[in-house]
Amino acid sequence: MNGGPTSLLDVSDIGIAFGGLKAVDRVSFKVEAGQVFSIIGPNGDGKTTLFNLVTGIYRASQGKVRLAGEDITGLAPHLLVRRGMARTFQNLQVFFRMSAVENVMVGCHLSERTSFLADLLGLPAVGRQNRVTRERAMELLDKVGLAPLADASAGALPYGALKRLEIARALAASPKILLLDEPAAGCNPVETEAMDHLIADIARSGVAVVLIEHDMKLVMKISDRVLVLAQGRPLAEGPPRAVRDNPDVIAAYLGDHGAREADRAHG
Amino acid sequence: ADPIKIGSVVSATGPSAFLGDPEARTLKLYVEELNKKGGLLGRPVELVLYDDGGDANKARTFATRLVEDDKVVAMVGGTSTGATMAMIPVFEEAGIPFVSLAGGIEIVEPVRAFVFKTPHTDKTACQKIFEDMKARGITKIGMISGTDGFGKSMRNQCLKVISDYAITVVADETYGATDSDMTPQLNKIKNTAGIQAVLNPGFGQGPAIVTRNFAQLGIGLPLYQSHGVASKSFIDLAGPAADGVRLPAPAILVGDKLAASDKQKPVVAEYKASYEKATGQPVSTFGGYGFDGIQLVTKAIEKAKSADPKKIRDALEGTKDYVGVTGVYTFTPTDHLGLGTDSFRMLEIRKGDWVLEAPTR
Amino acid sequence: MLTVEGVSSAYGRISVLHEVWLQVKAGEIVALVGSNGAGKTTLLRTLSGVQPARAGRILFEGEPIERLEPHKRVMRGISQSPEGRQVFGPLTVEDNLRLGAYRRQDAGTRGRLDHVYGLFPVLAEKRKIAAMSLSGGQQQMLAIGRALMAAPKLLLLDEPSLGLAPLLVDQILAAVRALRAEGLTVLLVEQNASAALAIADRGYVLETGRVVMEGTGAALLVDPKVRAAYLGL
Amino acid sequence: MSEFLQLVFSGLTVGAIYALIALGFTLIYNASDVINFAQGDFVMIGGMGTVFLMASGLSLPLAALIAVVAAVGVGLLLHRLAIEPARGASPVTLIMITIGASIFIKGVAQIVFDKQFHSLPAFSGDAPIPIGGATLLPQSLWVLGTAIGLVVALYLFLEHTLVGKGLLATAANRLAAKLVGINVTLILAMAFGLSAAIGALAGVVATPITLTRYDIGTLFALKGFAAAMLGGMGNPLGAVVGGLLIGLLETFGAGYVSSTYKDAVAFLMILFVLFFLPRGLFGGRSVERV
Amino acid sequence: MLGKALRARYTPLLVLAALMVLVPLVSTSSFHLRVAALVWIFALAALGLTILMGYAGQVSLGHAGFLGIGAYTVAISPVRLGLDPLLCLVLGAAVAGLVAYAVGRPILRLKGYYLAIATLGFGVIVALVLHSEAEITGGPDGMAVSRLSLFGWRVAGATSWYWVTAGALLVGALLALNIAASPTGRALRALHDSEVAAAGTGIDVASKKLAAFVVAAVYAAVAGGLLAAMNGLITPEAASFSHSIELVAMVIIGGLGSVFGTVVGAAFLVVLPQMLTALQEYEQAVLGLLIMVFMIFLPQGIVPSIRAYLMERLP
Ligand SMILES: Nc1ncnc2c1ncn2[C@@H]1O[C@H](COP(=O)(O)OP(=O)(O)OP(=O)(O)O)[C@@H](O)[C@H]1O
Ligand SMILES: Nc1ncnc2c1ncn2[C@@H]1O[C@H](COP(=O)(O)OP(=O)(O)OP(=O)(O)O)[C@@H](O)[C@H]1O
Ligand SMILES: [Mg+2]
Ligand SMILES: [Mg+2]
Repeated sequence: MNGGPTSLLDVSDIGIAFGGLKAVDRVSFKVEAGQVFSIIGPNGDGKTTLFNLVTGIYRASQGKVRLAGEDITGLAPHLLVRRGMARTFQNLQVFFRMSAVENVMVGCHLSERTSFLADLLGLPAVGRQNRVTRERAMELLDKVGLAPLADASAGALPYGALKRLEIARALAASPKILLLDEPAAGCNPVETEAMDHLIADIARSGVAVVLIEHDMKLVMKISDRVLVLAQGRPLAEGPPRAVRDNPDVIAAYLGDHGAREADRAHG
Repeated sequence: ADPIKIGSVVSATGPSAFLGDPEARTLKLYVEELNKKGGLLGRPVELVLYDDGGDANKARTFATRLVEDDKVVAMVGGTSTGATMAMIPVFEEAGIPFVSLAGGIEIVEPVRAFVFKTPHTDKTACQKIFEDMKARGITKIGMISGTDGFGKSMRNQCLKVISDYAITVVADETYGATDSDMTPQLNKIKNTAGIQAVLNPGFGQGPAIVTRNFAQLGIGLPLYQSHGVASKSFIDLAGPAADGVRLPAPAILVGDKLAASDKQKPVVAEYKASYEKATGQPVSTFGGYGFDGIQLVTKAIEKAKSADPKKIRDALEGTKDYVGVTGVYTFTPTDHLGLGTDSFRMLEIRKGDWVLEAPTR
Repeated sequence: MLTVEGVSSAYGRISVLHEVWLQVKAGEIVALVGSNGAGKTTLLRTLSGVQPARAGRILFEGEPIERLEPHKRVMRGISQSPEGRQVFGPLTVEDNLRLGAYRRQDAGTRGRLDHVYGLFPVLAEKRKIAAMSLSGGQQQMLAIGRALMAAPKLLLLDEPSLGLAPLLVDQILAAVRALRAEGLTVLLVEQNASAALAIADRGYVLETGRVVMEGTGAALLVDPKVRAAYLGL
Repeated sequence: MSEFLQLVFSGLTVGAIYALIALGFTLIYNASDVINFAQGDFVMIGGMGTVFLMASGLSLPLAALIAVVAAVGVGLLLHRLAIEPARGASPVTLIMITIGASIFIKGVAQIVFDKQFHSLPAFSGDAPIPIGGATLLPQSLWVLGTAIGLVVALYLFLEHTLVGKGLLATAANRLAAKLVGINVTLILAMAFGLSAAIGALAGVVATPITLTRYDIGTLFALKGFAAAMLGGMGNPLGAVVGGLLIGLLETFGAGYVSSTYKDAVAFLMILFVLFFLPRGLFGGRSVERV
Repeated sequence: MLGKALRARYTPLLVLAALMVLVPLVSTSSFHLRVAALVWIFALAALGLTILMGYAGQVSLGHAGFLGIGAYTVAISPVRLGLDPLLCLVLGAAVAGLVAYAVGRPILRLKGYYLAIATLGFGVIVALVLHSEAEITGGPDGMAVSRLSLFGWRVAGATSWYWVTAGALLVGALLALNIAASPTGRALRALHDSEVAAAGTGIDVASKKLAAFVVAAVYAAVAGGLLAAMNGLITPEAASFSHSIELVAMVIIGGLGSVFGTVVGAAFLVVLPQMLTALQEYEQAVLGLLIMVFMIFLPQGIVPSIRAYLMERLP
């Protein structure tokens, strides 16, 4: 648009309304590869809905989403993953009847090279593929610290573990951009710190991370940029420190506690 | 001595239960009585009875079981034409006589060595009805048929013979076996110009509902039912609406009204008395089919003086002038039904009762 | 008020709680901390009776309740805001709240409803909306509000601050303190351990299904082991 | 015109019967997420019970009352002996149990009653009421009236009583229902009892029109289920609208398209509606939150 | 050891094969062989549902419709098209697959009970057509089916049919087990749990569901074709609603998602009625009672429940 190099993710003027409620109202932002881009804001002010718009779960009533320059607005979720966008869910969407490792193996779906017919006939290639997939899934579980629980049924995992399981599953799609909806919810500060390292790691490997989170310590510490949504509208956008000091943001969202937490991140 | 085993597969449950149930009861009753009288050829008789639930596939399995496991020497059963057709190959192959209780003409046409049947065919019923219509000067009729096996087959047979009587069908409707309202179809018939009478080939509760809806719409034309409703329960179900309905039926429904000279009178009276005493339910033609079936077989065994299936078959085929409750049977190598049109009587329902040979208006 | 004596619990063959002992006195706020999978949620479920206790006794106001069905425990005055919110999705926000008072239909219901709306004004705004279309944080507020509607004597809170904006976390903890001042007793499970211990009279640390430490909130806050393992300091 | 009106009357009558059965489905579904395949058999118990009690000399109202009470008893026993012991099992398992129950009830009914069709006298005589060239049976008014009365009662119960809300809450989230103090067992028992009562009542008012037999429940269950789905599962108003609509579709199908394929006409319309409204007419358009 | 065997992928297949060899050793009565052959046929039809319901979590209450399509293709096409009966079996599978594709595309968007009623409607319509188009299908009394010949060998007699149906089931079971342990199987189980999340990992949920539906239809059609050819006669009853329910019941009673369970479920519903005939009029009541008792005490279905019990007790 403005002639500059295309951003990895470019969301412009996106919006949706439920009944009379403008849950997301003309929001725009850009995310570059390797960046951690955080979205914060009061409860119910449109963060998750924004994710749902970007990932094609809701159909936007206005606006565009571009991924690496290509218009992907309104593409079905499974097609988006194929183009390199993966996400986790605030309300867990885990395959509860499968084991932890199988959950991640499903995530590897796109990289698997077998056909329906081969699967049906049980060709040797399928067995080989299964072994490859499993190995890769184990690596990912190890990365999020769940390797010891690989064979446990997902239904039996504690809440915090499920959040990490979803991240491993999303990573399995080898995304270019990863959208995380409150990954640290249900983690204690120590566990949050591990999450912090994990996200930083992911970003370092060149993946863009878009993060929704209420844990200010985490947000302030690892974000490159922060977008604040209030009542579906952008309230502020900028580097973490600038956002933290914005009086509107403090009044609408952070409060004293949040501001304190945010400060702790910066030491 | 070893019992003589007679097999049976009927639809004692399922959609045709009201046919299969009286058949089953009759068979049990008569085998019991037979044994009280000392059985056959000095041996007790054992009835091996299975319920196919109206499923032809199950009937086939039970047929195999009767032949292979139970080693029966003869078979009386097959409530529906479909089930009978499914079982025929089993008995033909094993060489065991099979007396079917189903209506379809294809059971005995072409004639198969081991297969006989007791009920009238639909064709005879149609002929009887059209004779009556013709006598009343009716030339244009509406038809409303059930889509069950009985209704469909009778409809086809009627359409085949109708031209012999110079009658034409000007409205042709159907209803499903389980429908509970036939007003739309009857309404169409009502609005067809020139119609003079309505014929309803069908069995089960359908004809009763047709009869009620017919009265509700005030159609006011003669209504003909088939032998498929020839049981007291039809009158109960249709209620006052049944008044004036005509149908062809075997003697059994009007046993007490038969002329004293009628050959069938004593047989019918005896069956009616014993069935109603044993079951507490009114007789129906369907039980009568079973009665005739088992009688034909036991008589054949007595005549053959042997429980060898082949010999029973030969004796069966030699049956001559057996007076049953359905009619008088004479089998020949080319006729395994052996009933004439005269075994049907034309009845009219008046004040909740059957009236014989109602004179034409 | 509540005494837990050697309670064990398991899912199928997997034992999760191993002889847990703890006590909550009337009018106290007791915090329960522990890492993912320690068994905090399982303990609360066992207290509410939706998860059977394999062994041990639970005394509430001096009487054993471990055999009572869940609704009887609610009638005695124990209510819970569960993990994962568990709102009645297709029902409206207001119906959810009214159902919170299922066992306590009295003159006070209206007042408590207003109280909850006062605490979370957004719920009042959305009172006619199906609970499942609320945002995550709004659902969390609803779950807490619903538990309050029962006017319990003992309130069990499973990670009430989960998914709430920082501003609201402050409000919730303040509200818990205010409720205590009105005589309510609270057993609080929190990942935000420093905040929880700060308002708690006493605290317990749960590790793989066992109580490994207990003390006053202030004491635990400064305990080096707790600080390292749960506060990240 | 009179033909059209006649079809409307027929359609509404048949449809009201379907609606009554669909209402029975609604209650149990609302409490437990389970489709009770034995629902049609409650209808049969109502009808057959009344027939046989009347045959033994009781008056119609008394016979009907006893038959409905008996059906409620069967419903409660079904819950106590078959559903409650399987507590915690998945809906699929529970549905299978109700299928077993349906076979069992039919099996017992054919012994206790018989295998013949039976009818009841129409409550207010058989004289058709002529309206605009068409005729309406007084019994149709009984059926329609019962359907309307029950849907209003059910609506008031579910929407305006706390116990009704508790019933909805139990289906929405069993765990949370327990945590707010709902006696889930009691709610389920109540749902089965009430459903049985509704079903049996339907059987009593419908039998003079449809006739009844020990195995008529299968057909009723099928049509009632279709009606409930067309209306949107769980919504009493939907159940009634769905039932009436299917009744009308069938009669219009038979009257104007083909009497042979009228069931196909009805089902094709259901498919058509579901294509645009995947949760039925009144099932709402709720989006799954993630 | 046993524990390990319980987990191994092809154990069910081996057990099944062993059973198949065992039956004719115990009895050669053509009645017993016929009953066993019926178990194999219905198990094959139900296996399709296992893939659809057990793996992918999509119900079908109209599956007998596909069985009917397969059966009637085998019955009709030799007469009308003069095709070889074996070819007709293949044709039946293809026709059913195509119909499933056409029907599945619009209706598989529906979920849960709404899908159930849509498939039910489909089944009812198929049964109605078979029932009504008497000129082609022979109407309610059904039509005769010509003998099947496999590469010149005319299949006749109980023993031959026993082995043909057993072979067909073994192949069907092998394919079903293969799918379960493959990426496709994982995808199906995943969308069973959460369609949103499955789509979120790149699975094309709609096309996977459709594939499962088509495969399930093909299974049923082959089973229907075999049934028709074995009986030499087919009636529209084969496509009836009650048969659809029976197929679903086999899958659930045996154990949802378990291949061996499906065979056990089929045996349960085919053999049990044969054993209960001695009870005469009490047969139905006892059958219903047994279904209830089994589901109450083995809520996961016969095979998974027993398997879980053994696994708990074994090292
Ligand atoms: N349904 C279940 N089946 C089997 N095991 C379970 C089940 N639910 C929980 N568990 C196990 O019980 C243990 C305790 O879980 P619980 O949910 O009580 O932990 P928690 O302390 O609340 O953790 P979190 O902080 O993540 O909420 C965990 O190891 C978990 O794996
Ligand atoms: N499907 C829907 N139907 C109706 N309203 C909806 C729907 N989805 C979201 N909303 C409304 O849109 C608003 C934004 O919700 P969203 O989930 O995006 O909030 P959020 O910022 O993620 O909040 P939280 O931090 O609590 O998760 C909320 O008020 C919610 O009630
Ligand atoms: Mg959110
Ligand atoms: Mg927890």
